[in-house]
Amino acid sequence: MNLMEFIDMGGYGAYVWSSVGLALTVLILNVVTARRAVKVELERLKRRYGNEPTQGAS
Amino acid sequence: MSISEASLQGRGLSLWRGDRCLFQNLGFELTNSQWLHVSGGNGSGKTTLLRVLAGLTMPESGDVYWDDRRISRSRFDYHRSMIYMGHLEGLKGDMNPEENLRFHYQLRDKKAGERIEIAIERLGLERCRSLPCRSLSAGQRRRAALARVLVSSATLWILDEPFANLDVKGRELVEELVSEHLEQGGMAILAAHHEMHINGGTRVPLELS
Amino acid sequence: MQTPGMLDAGWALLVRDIKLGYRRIGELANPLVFFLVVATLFPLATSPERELLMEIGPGIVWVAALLSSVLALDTLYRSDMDDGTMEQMALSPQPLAWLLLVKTVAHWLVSGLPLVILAPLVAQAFFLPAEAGPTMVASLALGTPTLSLIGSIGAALTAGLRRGGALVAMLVLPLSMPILIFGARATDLAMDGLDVTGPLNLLAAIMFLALSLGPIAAAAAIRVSLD
Amino acid sequence: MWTWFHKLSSPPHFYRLSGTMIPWFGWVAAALIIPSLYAGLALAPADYQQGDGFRIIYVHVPSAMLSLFVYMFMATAAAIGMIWRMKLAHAVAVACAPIGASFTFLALATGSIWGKPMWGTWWAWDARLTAELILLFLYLGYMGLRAAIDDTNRADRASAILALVGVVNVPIVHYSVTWWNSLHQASTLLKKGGPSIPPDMAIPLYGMILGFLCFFGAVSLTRVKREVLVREQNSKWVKEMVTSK
Repeated sequence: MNLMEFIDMGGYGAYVWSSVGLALTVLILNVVTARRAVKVELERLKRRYGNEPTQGAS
Repeated sequence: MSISEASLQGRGLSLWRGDRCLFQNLGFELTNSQWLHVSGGNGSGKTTLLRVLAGLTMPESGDVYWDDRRISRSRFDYHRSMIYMGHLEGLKGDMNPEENLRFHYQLRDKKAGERIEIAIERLGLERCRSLPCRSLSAGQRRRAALARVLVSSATLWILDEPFANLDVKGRELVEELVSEHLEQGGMAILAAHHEMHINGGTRVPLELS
Repeated sequence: MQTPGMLDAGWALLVRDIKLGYRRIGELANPLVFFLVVATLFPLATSPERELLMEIGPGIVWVAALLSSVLALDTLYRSDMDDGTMEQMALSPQPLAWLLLVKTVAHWLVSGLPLVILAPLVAQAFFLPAEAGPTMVASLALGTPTLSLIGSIGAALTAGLRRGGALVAMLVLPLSMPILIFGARATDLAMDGLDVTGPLNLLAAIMFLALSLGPIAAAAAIRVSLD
Repeated sequence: MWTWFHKLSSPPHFYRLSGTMIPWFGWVAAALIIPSLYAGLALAPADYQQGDGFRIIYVHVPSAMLSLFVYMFMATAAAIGMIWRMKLAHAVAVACAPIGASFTFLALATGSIWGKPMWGTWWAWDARLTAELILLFLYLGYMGLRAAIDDTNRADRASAILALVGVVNVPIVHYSVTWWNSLHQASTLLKKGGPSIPPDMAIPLYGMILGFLCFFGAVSLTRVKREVLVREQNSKWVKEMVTSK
């Protein structure tokens, strides 16, 4: 199969590829934000426990 | 009027608000003619504890037991035997104290009729009984809320800062009412940072830090 | 001590709420006025032509009814929450779901029912044919109680929040869309002289569903809001 | 079975378990999505009516299916959290919402892109698209309510009630929108994934759906980890784990 044909998608290239691109963007954003949320929370907890070394969890 | 045997227990109560611990693994037991004196500074969680004991707030862990049954499981039985007075008086501003009392007891007790008259007299509300609560002073509203407590034949009184906004006479009256209630075999839970002079019953102290 | 029956308690609450409602008649009239004003906006924003207004009339009446019912929700639980009466009701030996259902019914009687009565007037302004009138009133009579019941869940969820206004609309409007669809379409069908029993039955079915499940959800939500 | 359930519902155990599960779900998702997407875009034959334009199906249908599945999953978790007062279940429900909302958005966006060549317009009041839009509003309402309540415990319970009310409403919305739409249009223009779809078109589609499911597993577990940390921040094991690192 010809690469140009593959990209052109029988005239529907713009629609198909923008859909696929959007889908991949949403998926990647999901991964990135979820991982960042965990990281941010861990950092917040680290700061919190650092500030009150004796108190807190018991 | 005699009050039947009953007991209130808190077992392993803990509550956090965000990263602040209000109380942890708190336990107590209260039976007839005893009163729980919840003390502690501002923001120590007195109000929250009282709301937990009334069943309004859910503790993070632990449970409150009335006659060895969890209050969340036997809500109606508990509500019949308990009356709660919080910071909010629970009075409609557009109705007068008497209408407010009558409405409250239309939900709670059919036979409260004559006791409402007695309570209004006892708390000195005769002169303002037909004024809308909106136009009453804070102390008068407090008295109206106390009248509601007095009308109930509940075993357990939970009063949050009962002295708030009251004058010296009012405070003495509250102490008197609670003492009488305890002498008849009732129970009470009072949160206050004032000294209290309750003559009847046994004091069970509980200090929150 | 003798606990009153549910019916006695419910009646007392209904009487109290209606009485309080009429003592604050100005507040009460707001949603009704709002309904009329919104309905007036559409001809101004589109055109005064008879054909167009006839076409969009049923939809406008329903959109205006939906918006005014959402606007009225603010008064449903707010004052009881603020003065502590709700707290006392939650601690009374009566089922909270029942009390909230009664409150919602009282609320509908003072804010929804006038709207149903006023709707034919608005229908006239949109040149709706006379034969569609009864269907429109019937659909509103079946639909607006459901809107109040769904709204009561939203109001209960946001009752503890300081600024619940926009949020309550965001929660309630998507849930109300099926009512809007069936209500407005029923009137549409009646205008074309078609059979309307289908959508009216559906509206009734949804109303019974909301009657049975709504108060339970609202009671659970109020307990969370009081927490 | 019960002990297994009990063990799973213990937050520290769940936290550790999800740590090992996330990479598995993630790699399986990648191993399904990448080849299926390639097969769908390059190998599957073109549709006899829509030509190559139908290939949008490989991202549209999985996201539309997941958007509804995630909502059901979220409501189930919320119900478990309400009934058994299980914090972990609430954490799962909360973690689902943004993922579900993003899938719903994706389904709407790809549906609209698909509509342009097929219907000649970016948006049509097609029954499925409209229902999907209402679903997006439900997700946004859920997240809006959570954002408005500061206390996690209260937010959990309030949003769980909303999720359950929403789940009762979803079938009603679907039915009402379909009925409403049938009054205007003879039938939907697109017959998406009908039963007669040939296998070389269908297999990549099933691969994509499974891949999206695994992807949802990985991302939701990651988000659950964060929610568990928030809810267990006062417990010993979190403190030990955070400070020992």
